[in-house]
Amino acid sequence: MDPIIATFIEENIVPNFNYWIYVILMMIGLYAMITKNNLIKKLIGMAIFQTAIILFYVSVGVKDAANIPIISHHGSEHHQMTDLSSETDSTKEIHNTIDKDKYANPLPHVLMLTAIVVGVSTLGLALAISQKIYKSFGTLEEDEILNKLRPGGHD
Amino acid sequence: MKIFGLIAVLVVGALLLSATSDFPDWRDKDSPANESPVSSFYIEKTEKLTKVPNMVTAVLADYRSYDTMFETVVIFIAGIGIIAVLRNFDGPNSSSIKRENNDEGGGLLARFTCSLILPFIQIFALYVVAHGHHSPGGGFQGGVMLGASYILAALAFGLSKAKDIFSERRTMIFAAVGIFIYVGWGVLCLLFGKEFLNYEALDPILPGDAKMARSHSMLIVEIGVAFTVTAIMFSMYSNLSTRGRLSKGL
Amino acid sequence: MTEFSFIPLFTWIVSLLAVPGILLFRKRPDAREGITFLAAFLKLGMIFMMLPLIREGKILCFKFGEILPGIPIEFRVDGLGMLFALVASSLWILTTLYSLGYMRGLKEHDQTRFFVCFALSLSATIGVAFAGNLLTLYIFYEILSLSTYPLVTHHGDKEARSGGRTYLSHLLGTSVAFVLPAMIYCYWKSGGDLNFTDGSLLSTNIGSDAGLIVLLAFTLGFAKSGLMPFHSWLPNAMVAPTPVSALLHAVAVVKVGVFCVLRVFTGVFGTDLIAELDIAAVISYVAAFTIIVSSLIALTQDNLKRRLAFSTIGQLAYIVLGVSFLTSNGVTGSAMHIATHAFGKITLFFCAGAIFVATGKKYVSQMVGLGRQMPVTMLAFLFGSLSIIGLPPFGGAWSKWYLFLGALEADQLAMAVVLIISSILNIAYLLPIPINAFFRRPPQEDGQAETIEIKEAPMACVVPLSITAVGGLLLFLFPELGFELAQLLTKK
Amino acid sequence: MTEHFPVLILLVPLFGALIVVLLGRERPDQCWVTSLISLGVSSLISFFTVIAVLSGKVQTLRYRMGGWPESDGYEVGIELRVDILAALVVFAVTFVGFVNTIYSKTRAGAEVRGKVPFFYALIQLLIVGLCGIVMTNDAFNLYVLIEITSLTSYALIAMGNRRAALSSFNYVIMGTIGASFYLIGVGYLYIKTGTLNIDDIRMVLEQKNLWEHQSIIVAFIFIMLGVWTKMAFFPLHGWLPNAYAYAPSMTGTFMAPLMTKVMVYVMIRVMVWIFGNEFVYSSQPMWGEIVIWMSVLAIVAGSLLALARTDIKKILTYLIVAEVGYMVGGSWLADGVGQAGAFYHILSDAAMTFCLFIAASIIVLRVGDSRVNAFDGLFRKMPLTMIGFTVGALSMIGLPPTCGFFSKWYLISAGIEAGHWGYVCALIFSSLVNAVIFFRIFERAYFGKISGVKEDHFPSDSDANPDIRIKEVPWSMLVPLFIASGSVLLLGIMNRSLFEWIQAALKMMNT
Repeated sequence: MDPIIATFIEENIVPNFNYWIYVILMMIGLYAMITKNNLIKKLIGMAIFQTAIILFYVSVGVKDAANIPIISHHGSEHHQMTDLSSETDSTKEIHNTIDKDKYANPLPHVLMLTAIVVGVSTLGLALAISQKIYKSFGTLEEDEILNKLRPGGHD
Repeated sequence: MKIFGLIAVLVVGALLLSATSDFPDWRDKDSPANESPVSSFYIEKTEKLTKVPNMVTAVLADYRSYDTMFETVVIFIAGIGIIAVLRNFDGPNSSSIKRENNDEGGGLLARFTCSLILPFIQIFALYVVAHGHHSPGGGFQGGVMLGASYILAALAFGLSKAKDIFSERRTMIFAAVGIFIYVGWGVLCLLFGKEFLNYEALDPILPGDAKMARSHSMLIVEIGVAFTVTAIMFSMYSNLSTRGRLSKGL
Repeated sequence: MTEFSFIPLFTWIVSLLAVPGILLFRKRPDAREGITFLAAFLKLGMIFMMLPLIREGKILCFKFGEILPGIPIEFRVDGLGMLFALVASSLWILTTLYSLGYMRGLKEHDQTRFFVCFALSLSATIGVAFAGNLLTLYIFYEILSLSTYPLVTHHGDKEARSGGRTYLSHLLGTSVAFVLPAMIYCYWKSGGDLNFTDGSLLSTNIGSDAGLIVLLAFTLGFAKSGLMPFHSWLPNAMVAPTPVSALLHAVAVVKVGVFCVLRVFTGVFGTDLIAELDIAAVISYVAAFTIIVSSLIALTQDNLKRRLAFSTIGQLAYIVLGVSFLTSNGVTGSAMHIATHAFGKITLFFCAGAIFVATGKKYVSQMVGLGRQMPVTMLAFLFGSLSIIGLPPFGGAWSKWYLFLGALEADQLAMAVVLIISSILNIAYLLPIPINAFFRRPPQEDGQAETIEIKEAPMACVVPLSITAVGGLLLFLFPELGFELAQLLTKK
Repeated sequence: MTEHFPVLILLVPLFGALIVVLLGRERPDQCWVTSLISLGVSSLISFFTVIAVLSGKVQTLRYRMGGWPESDGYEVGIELRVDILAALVVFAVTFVGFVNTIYSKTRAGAEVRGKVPFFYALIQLLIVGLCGIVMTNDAFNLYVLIEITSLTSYALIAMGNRRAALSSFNYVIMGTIGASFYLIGVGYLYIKTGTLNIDDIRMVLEQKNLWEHQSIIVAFIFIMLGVWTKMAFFPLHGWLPNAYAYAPSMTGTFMAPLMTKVMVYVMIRVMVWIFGNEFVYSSQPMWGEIVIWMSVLAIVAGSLLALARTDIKKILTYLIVAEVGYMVGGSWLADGVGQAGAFYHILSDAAMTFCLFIAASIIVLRVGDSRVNAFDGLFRKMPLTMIGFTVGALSMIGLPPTCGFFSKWYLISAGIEAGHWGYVCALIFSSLVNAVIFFRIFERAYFGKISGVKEDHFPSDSDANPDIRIKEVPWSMLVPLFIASGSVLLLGIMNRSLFEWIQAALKMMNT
């Protein structure tokens, strides 16, 4: 392989491959939304598009060697960890300190929970609208619909 | 048009990728997002301040509960929006239209299996709702499961049967009541003299101390969410699957 | 000097208050016209109340509400405004009388609307005359355009509609396209001020190029002045009933146009600044071109009102030309010309209307020999023509004289020549009408007896036109008031 | 009590929507009353909020949801922030909502028969969303609220005829792209700053001096693209005209004046609060130039497209596209007069669009034809409606003393100050085109043939023909029209103080 490309991949894509994947997915979705003729295909594109963004956000919150952001009550794992890391602290604080590197960033998860809900709602509503379109035009192909509108000119 | 779209998409993609060059590496625990005081606060202080070990739930239902309230409203909007778009109340014979789908549900095997597993699904869903602050879960997840159980029932026993249990009217009431619980709980905090959704205000009427009040309130709020989500999920399914021609009115 | 007073406001508002009255009595024409008269006389009375104060060199001022930062709606009565208001409101009375005869004589429709719009236009005219800053001026200018539109299109037929379209598109279009940005530019350049108070609003920090553009934008933008590229609204507006043409398109509207130009020259720029920037020549050329070309066009028009309209365009350009000399004589001549031309031209229009009411004739070629049938009217027409041409003993002589002096003073010989040529052209297109009327016999129609009876228009028409004709004469004999007011403008 | 106003403004219509849904089926007639009351209360509260914010005691109302204090200088919860700008826009939104509800009294039953409760629920939720957008100080919360307004408006538009459904679908696609672009932009900001609170984002950007970073620039571009899509800025305007023209009339009358304007507000807010004037105007001088020329294009194209239409609602919708160009161009000219002028135009454009849309809807309803021909002789048939229409139209053209004149004044002076003559010319061009459009209509309305009466012969005003006069609509539509046209004039008269407040608030934001 060409060394330039190889270094490019090495330096840009590999450490940030999550971003590359999300951008590519997003482009697929966006392309479908813009160019597809069938309304349902557009909606599929929309779903891909929104999912790509969700992927992006979630990948932001990932940390090396971190767990899900739920503080575990079982086992004394994290207490031991903090005992070791902050020996000089007073005992009271030791009991309460939580090593933040042990847990993934919770905020993106929350945000994406919202985004998922929004996505579902949009999709549902859009499906309803396309059903209404199908009911009144008898087709879901955009060009056919436009053709049907043209000769009458009014509606 | 296609070329045009392709160019636009490529430009967008290139722009987005160009920005990744100065992004922190993936999984970097010292990235600004991960080490920012906000997320550290969530991780380190949540349990102390709210007695809830599941930070996601705490952030969702307490720190950013205002967001979540609107999230529930979004679901609600989708539910009534679908009805508003699809339903044709003044159609020529809206009430007399015969259901065109073969609404007999699945075969014997499907019915039998479903009648076996549905209770478990529902109990599990309730558990997910109720145990949201300690383990993965919460109102949305549980609500979706509960909604799915009704959808499964509709698939197995026919929509009309499912509707007998969970009629359109009832779904709307459930959905509205869910939000009512959520917002009402927030307003209750107002009435107790603190900010909207400041659960600490409810300490006098809830067991435990002010921090426990937050924990309890989260549960209540999540129940509200679950109500709405359950109802709307089922309503979405029943409306979309019948193209808005539900024979039994609201 | 400047004195706060409510009289300008009352003067302005009295014709506005007439509107509900007119509407109230729409079912009773006599009461309706009574209200118009009442308002007109009140207005004139109040102007006379202010007159002595103004002659002492005082400036009456009334302002309310700051509508933009630093700019209130401001009335400010100075000599020029007084002169204009005096002319407009005194002629309003006569025109009301005249329209009474004209409208009833022709049994016109929608007379209420007519009188309402007339009163509104008069208010707007007074508003312009008393405007104390550019924004107030602009607002009333636009109101005038809008309120005269229903008058121009009064007949509502196709011709009237197309005339109205030209009318509005020219007047509104130019004011929005040119005046508004120029005004905002001034506002910005002067640091948030648009008042006319002292000589120059703009200071010398405006460049010569920018100054020229702004000046041109103002001069052409106030298209009511009828300067050449944007003149065609005026002939087209002649579809209006004659009283409208008479008061509005010989006096109020067009004079508002030149009045605005005068204000821009004296109030916004100041003649000194214009002289310093050396940008008046372009305006002179435009005006001179307008004078000659419009006179030539007037020669070819057979429709009397259209001929008068083109004559008006030329005469208005005199005023602009006079200002652009930047000499005190020129400015005095211009200010005087506002008054003298008003009296002359309104007479001519009244005559044209009277002829139409009495005989239904609109074209110059039909009016041969009309003098025996309508001697009073045609005599008035002669008076008016002479005043417009600028021959003694009529008022027009004074203003032309000063304009001529101004041209010489400014060393603009070419412009003096233009004035002479145009006077000759004036003679050529105006005088043949009364001469033919008096000295030639009407073309004989078969089997018609030669007996011609005197058949004048209704008295309500004849009286005003006689008064204005005599007024032209009086302006020659007693011009002092006009001079005094005009010179208030030039002396600092 | 004052400190709770921001949240009360939202909660009242929210409860209103729930009550409407719960009670709606049994008593559809109560829906109107319920939403009238809830929006009335809400607009009353927002009016008091305006007063409270102006009164000097509170310049900026901050409201921490859930009472979470800041930690280490960062907000951990969601915060509402109401300054005079937000208060004014919120008041505009709730008030238009309230007045529009009056208008919908008879129309809702006729146009969305059987779905009246849903209509009222959705429109109240839309108002909740719009107010929330204006008041929130959290970038992600803004996204959620944008989606609330989007979803409600998809549904509201799609409740119309089949053309409406089709345009609503296009709106779904464009709206989702726009909102998602905004979300991407916020995501990029979050990656670099680690916070979502708008003030904190600004603070981190300043502290770490991130202005030069490519990701921040891209974030800015995407937020702008997203917002532009939602506000129908010219090349992205495709969804708007059909959506607003074919929606049920009382939906159009509400959405046309507000949706685009609120997004313009969001744009100004993002520009001023998150990124700051220095970044927007100075760091990349090319941007301003490009955007202003785009807005010039938007103004010219919007005006010409409007000129080419014969359908009154289409004309108005294309004029909205042009007006959006005004505001985008104005706010990009420079800080100071341009921004404040654009902001003042938000209010004045809302008022005049509202006025024109109500008048047009009334006319289309009465005449049964939305083409311009329908205006023939309307000054005699429906004088009151036409007076309202005239006020709105004069404001569109920009004649004093309507508010359209003053906003144009500020925008043009901003253009002159910035030396951007292309923008000035575009504004004037659009005024002229508007004049042509509306005077064409006036002429028809004024002279046009009334059926059965020959041209050139009107009945004189003394003998009013009884059957041409019966066409005026009921009070429930005329009152809103007059409130709208009255506010067009009121905004014009009050322009100076409004403008000063706006300038002061913008200055405060920048320091």
